[in-house]
Amino acid sequence: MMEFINFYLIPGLALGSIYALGAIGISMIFGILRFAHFAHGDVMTLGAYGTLTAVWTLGLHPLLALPVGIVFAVLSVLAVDKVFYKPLRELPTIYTVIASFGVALIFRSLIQLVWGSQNEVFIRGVQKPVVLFDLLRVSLLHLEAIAIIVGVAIALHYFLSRTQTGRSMRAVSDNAELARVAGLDTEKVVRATWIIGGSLAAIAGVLAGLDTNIQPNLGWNLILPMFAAAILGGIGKPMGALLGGMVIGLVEELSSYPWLTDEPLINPSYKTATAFLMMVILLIFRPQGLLKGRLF
Amino acid sequence: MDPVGLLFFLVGFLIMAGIYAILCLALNVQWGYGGLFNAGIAGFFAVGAYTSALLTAAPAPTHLGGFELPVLVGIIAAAVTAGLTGWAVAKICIRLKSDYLAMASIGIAEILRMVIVNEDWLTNGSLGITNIPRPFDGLLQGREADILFLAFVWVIVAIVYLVCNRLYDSPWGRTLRAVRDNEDAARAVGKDVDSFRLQTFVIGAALMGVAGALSAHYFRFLSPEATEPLLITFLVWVMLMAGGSGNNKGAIIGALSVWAIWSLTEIVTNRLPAEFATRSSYIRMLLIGLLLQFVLQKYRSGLLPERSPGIAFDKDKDKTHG
Amino acid sequence: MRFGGLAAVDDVSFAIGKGIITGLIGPNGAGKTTLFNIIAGRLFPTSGRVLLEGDDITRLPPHERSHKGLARTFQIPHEFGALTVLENLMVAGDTSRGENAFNAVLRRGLFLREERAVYERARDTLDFLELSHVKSEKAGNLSGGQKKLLELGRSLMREPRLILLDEIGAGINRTLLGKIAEKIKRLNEERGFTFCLIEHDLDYVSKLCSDVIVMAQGKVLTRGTIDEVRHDERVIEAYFGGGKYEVGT
Amino acid sequence: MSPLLAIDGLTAGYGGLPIIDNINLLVAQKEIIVVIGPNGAGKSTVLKSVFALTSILSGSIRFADQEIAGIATQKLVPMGICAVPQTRNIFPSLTVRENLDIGTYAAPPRNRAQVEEGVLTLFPDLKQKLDQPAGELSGGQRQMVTLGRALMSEPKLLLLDEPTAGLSPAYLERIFDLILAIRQTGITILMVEQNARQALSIADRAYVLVNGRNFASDTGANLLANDEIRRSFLGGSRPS
Amino acid sequence: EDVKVGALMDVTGPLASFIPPLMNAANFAIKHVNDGGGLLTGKAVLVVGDSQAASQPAVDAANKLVNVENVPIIMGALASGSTIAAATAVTIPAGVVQISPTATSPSMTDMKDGDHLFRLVPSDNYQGEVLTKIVLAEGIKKVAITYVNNDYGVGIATTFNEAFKKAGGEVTAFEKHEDKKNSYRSEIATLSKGKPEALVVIAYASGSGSKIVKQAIEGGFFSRFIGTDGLRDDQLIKEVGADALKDSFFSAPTSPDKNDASAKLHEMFNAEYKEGADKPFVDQTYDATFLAALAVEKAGSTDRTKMSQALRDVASAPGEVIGPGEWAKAKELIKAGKDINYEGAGGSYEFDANGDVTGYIGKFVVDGETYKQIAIFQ
Ligand SMILES: Nc1ncnc2c1ncn2[C@@H]1O[C@H](COP(=O)(O)OP(=O)(O)OP(=O)(O)O)[C@@H](O)[C@H]1O
Ligand SMILES: Nc1ncnc2c1ncn2[C@@H]1O[C@H](COP(=O)(O)OP(=O)(O)OP(=O)(O)O)[C@@H](O)[C@H]1O
Ligand SMILES: [Mg+2]
Ligand SMILES: [Mg+2]
Repeated sequence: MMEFINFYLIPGLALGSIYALGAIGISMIFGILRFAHFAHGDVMTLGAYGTLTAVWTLGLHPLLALPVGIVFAVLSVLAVDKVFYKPLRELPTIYTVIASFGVALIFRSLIQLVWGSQNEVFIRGVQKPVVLFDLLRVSLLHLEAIAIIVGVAIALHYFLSRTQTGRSMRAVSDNAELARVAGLDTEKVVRATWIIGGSLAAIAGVLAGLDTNIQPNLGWNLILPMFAAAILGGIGKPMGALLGGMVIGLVEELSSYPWLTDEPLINPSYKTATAFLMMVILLIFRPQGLLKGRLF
Repeated sequence: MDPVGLLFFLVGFLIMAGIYAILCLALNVQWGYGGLFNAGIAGFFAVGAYTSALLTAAPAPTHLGGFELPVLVGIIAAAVTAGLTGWAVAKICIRLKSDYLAMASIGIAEILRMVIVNEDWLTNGSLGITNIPRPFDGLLQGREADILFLAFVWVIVAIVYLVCNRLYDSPWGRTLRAVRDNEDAARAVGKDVDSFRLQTFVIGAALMGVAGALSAHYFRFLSPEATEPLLITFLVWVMLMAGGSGNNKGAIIGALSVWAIWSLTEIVTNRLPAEFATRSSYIRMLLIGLLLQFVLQKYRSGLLPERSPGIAFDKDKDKTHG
Repeated sequence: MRFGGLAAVDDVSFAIGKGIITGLIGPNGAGKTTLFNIIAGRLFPTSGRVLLEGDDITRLPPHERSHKGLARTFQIPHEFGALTVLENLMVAGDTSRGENAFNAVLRRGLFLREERAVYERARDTLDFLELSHVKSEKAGNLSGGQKKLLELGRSLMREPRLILLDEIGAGINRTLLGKIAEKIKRLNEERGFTFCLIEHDLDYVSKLCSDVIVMAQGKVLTRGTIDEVRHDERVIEAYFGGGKYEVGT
Repeated sequence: MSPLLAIDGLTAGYGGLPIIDNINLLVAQKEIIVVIGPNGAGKSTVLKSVFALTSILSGSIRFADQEIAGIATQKLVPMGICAVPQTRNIFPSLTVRENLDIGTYAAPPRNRAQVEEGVLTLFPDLKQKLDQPAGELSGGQRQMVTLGRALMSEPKLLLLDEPTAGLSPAYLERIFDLILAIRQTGITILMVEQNARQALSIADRAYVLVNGRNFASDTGANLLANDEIRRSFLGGSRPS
Repeated sequence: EDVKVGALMDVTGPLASFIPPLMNAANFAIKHVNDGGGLLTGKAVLVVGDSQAASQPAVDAANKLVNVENVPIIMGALASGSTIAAATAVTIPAGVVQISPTATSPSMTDMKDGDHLFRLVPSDNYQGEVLTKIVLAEGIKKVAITYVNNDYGVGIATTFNEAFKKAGGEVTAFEKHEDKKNSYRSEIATLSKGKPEALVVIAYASGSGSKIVKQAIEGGFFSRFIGTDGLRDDQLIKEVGADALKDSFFSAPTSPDKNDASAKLHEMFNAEYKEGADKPFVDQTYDATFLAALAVEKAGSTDRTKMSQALRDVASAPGEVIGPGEWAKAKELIKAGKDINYEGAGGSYEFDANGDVTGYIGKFVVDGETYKQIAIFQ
């Protein structure tokens, strides 16, 4: 039982938090700008490297240096949006999807040019886990990740349903032209989307980097499960994406728990596949996503 | 530079471009005509590649098959298995709206990729399949044999192009575009929307399988990274959008030009001064990324935009915009 | 038909007479469009049956109903945006041979005659609807009213036995609407097409319909000739807003 | 008094192709101006041009003596212009209440609660749908939502593109009454209508557009009385 | 006239994080060539093609090297997959010799390559067998194995698994894992089931390897690890810390014990680039590049047809032994018509008829912030 909690459940939740943080941004961008942002993983990577630079130069703890990474990631996406995405706004969104794929390449190669392609770590050496009653044995980082995601969930819900910007976002997501006719500044809404999406991605990137290491493919390797999470939650529904991220993280880790026999239920080398299988099955039976109705 | 070398470079370049052209035409059937957002191209490509490889390669204890069948049989079988896979995928998720279909197809392609990597008995897993023949093997030796293969690939490109064009310029194609534009209305005028989408998906998938088979024969070697989505799925999408979706000529032009961007940039970055030597590959990727952006913004609806095929007997068709 | 807790169409039973033009009127939100959606197969009813000339078509998908001679227009235009206006009409024609992918590639001669016939009909329809000058325009670029005309044209192309017209008149210039009304009448008289139309313009309804069904809150309120229903107390209250502004709730 | 809205020699269209050509149109303070014409004549295009949704090739559009051709769409609402488009005019995934709310963001009304109260008295049908996504409404109900949204910001000039299309007779009457009533509160109205008879009967003046050009303009009553206009645009000479 | 030496490197793509030190290694060899008198009558110039660790880019890059850049010989590629694809589709038909520093796939052995394909590491079968000896010699009888599911991991792990069992050892678990995941905790939990004494990790340190070791220690499952050259990487120490690796040991191809080539190269390398000499495959990459240059020098021209014979000549005994960096000496000897025999940092490279080598495998332990070789096996 404790083994289940220590090595399957909590890591699953932590992994899920990382996916969720990325997926929220993907989902929001999808809702507002109507395109699948393939560079989102690389925004995570940028956040991680921005933070890393702050750790190196200022000697801060990664979580304290996080704001630097956030600002860096947000500025990058805002710039990219202005230069590359905005001119394509009037076209079918598939163009922007493709553009974002190009941006992903650009981000990655810039990272490799600036920081090189070796792995880096925030903190050297093994992190001592938190041991409680000799039973619970979890990494502090995982507890932090889970705490962050809970905080984000509450803040996001409040933001989307209670604030003017939040509602404007949904209006733009429904019908951008009408939103402009109604006097909403769609570009402002778009900026807000990037700021939120970029910040959450940067946080996710740093968490992922803390959990393992930092390298140029850090975020790119996570993009598919994050998309799966966004889909699972019903695209364009950030709260759904959050839930979807947790589900994907859990499914990946729990699928190899020995549920029935002594053997892992599913061979761990199919871990990723379980997440996708889950997504495909869900799409077939509940194409509108996990959550019914509106949970934007 | 050595002219003979350049010739052979061109041969190699055009073989790859031809394979991409087929993928691009296939995607054009699915997306350009049918509006089906298939983001799992790599999956069908892989199914085709493995089918043909297993059927035509020399027998080996490490994987299934090795039947040494003729290459043409392999390619046809590749079309069939990829088409069948497409049929199965379509049966499951053809009703999904575009972006959901995209994700479902990425998901299924990923699952296929994992099966290929993990099921050693079938595919020899990550070690891959070697000794895959080419058509007309033995007729010519050395790199001259590439010229034959080039011809073979482009004959197939031509056939695929013809088929796609005929499909497009027919009531079938018209109805398909109608289904793409508005499903409800298509149903209301008596079109079996699911059946049309299914047909499109299967045709596209089968053609993708053919491209996969050709690549396996070209490399004479096949391993799971052949299903790398970056190189198969995304690049093909870029090609189609750059070339002009809904336009078969555009699909081929897109394949050629984007593949040129992809491939030729290296020749340029290799000429950077020595200080950049270690970084030239990153610079190249950066350059590719920027060039893609340029093409997307400069040629907004593709190099050759979609055009209605027109109605053969509609004489006064130029009297538009009354 | 239920949406969540709301019964949008509730225990409705009626028959539409063959060869007759029936009007369906009622206040906004009465369930008229929903009812059309059920008849045309876009929505499946929670309970009840739909019969077309005696055949039970309740569970039939929309395209099969269309093959059985049922055509409909959409209240909010559903044009094929990237197709030209001409193509929009031709799609609706019967091109079953050319719609076979195999024929399309290998036996192209097979569907030429069929294409020609559909083309001619499409041209006639365009002329009639005063849309010929935009025939090569992408349908997505049409004005609101033109799209409505296109809706009508497309359903006429089906040569159906029963046509459901959902507020075809809203947004159509009244002069043109008058001509459309005449055409509908002619189709009805000469070709025996059956129509059922939803319309809020009662002048128009009275000109065309010998039989009027009034719906309110998902139910059939009454039925009769236009004059009968016009003077029905309940109709006046529910539809015309008997006392001013006391409609709906 | 100078006109509130003056369109002068306007040529505009989509993507460089002119649809309307040299259009002139004046709207004075507190007037009700109606635009009629055949389908595809360019009526919506004129309204969209005011709202910067077309490409303007030449001509000027002045609002309260200020040139507004070229001003971004979203800046017009705070200036006091509000529009109700002909199609796609609601936010389907927002609830009805939120749809109405959107109207207040760009130009907050002085007394929000009161304005909302007013809108709901006008459209009692919406009361029970307030928390339902607008996408689930019937055609006519959507029309109410979009009108409601426009009224929420207390505009000076209201542009209405076929506000009564799809509304039942009761509402038809009510909308026209409403238009007269809001004119009383000082709002100026420019509307496109196909329910032309009723519209002309409340119009101060009206314009007829044909093929993208000014065809005629006069007081509503005069146009109604004009036989040729009746025959060509109002559906024959049946008495209204 | 300058002479181009081709290099296929998986610069971008999944192996990107390995490449910087290897790129340095290749450049370092070229630098030695040029510092020592140049190649033929001019300077050696390294032309790199990015093979991206996948067949298609490998073929494309090889095509450019062979046909556009006209290189006489190619060093690379690194991954077996890209090496084989480039060879079968381009270099073999074009008659260009290709020397892979790292490809271990057994299927390369009996490929019909017309003596054009060489490699500097033994086919995986070999390291797996030697590792068995090393493990048993440590007194470890019961292990769990996890390996990354790519050509590298599968090859070595399979042979090790078989050899170890045959030699009487017990394997409690033999599981492959996906590269590129963030969490391997559930895998590790499963691996620890049969109470094995150590965990054999056949993976790259900069890929899944370090993550697995780190998470295994954090979870308290394993404290002793056995790795191969992929894991024997400074990266591992950087991520896990030297303390935690006290009891672990590693195998990697090395040069024969008399030869101090490796130590010498590492010293020079770190003097030049400050770090990275201990990264996996640095030795072999340097050696392969150096050998490629030697072959050209030996052939006396850039005539492609002479390369495979020349390569065999300079790499194999007999002949005067040449070590890393000794270009001037080698050039001198070749000029004098003497036979030379390159003994590299990563082995002595006596090619058999298939272009394969039997190498030496060293046993390494962590010493301070780096690795120390403590034994050599053949
Ligand atoms: N998808 C849906 N989900 C929930 N409620 C719906 C849905 N579609 C329609 N309704 C509700 O069902 C009722 C009937 O709608 P319907 O569209 O049939 O009205 P209608 O009679 O056509 O009105 P109108 O004349 O305004 O078009 C309305 O109250 C509407 O809000
Ligand atoms: N987005 C567009 N792109 C290109 N052409 C357009 C576009 N929108 C409208 N048009 C064309 O402009 C012309 C005028 O359209 P507009 O919508 O202004 O007509 P309208 O007078 O409002 O007609 P209706 O009464 O039918 O709404 C039409 O012929 C139409 O085809
Ligand atoms: Mg309706
Ligand atoms: Mg209009």
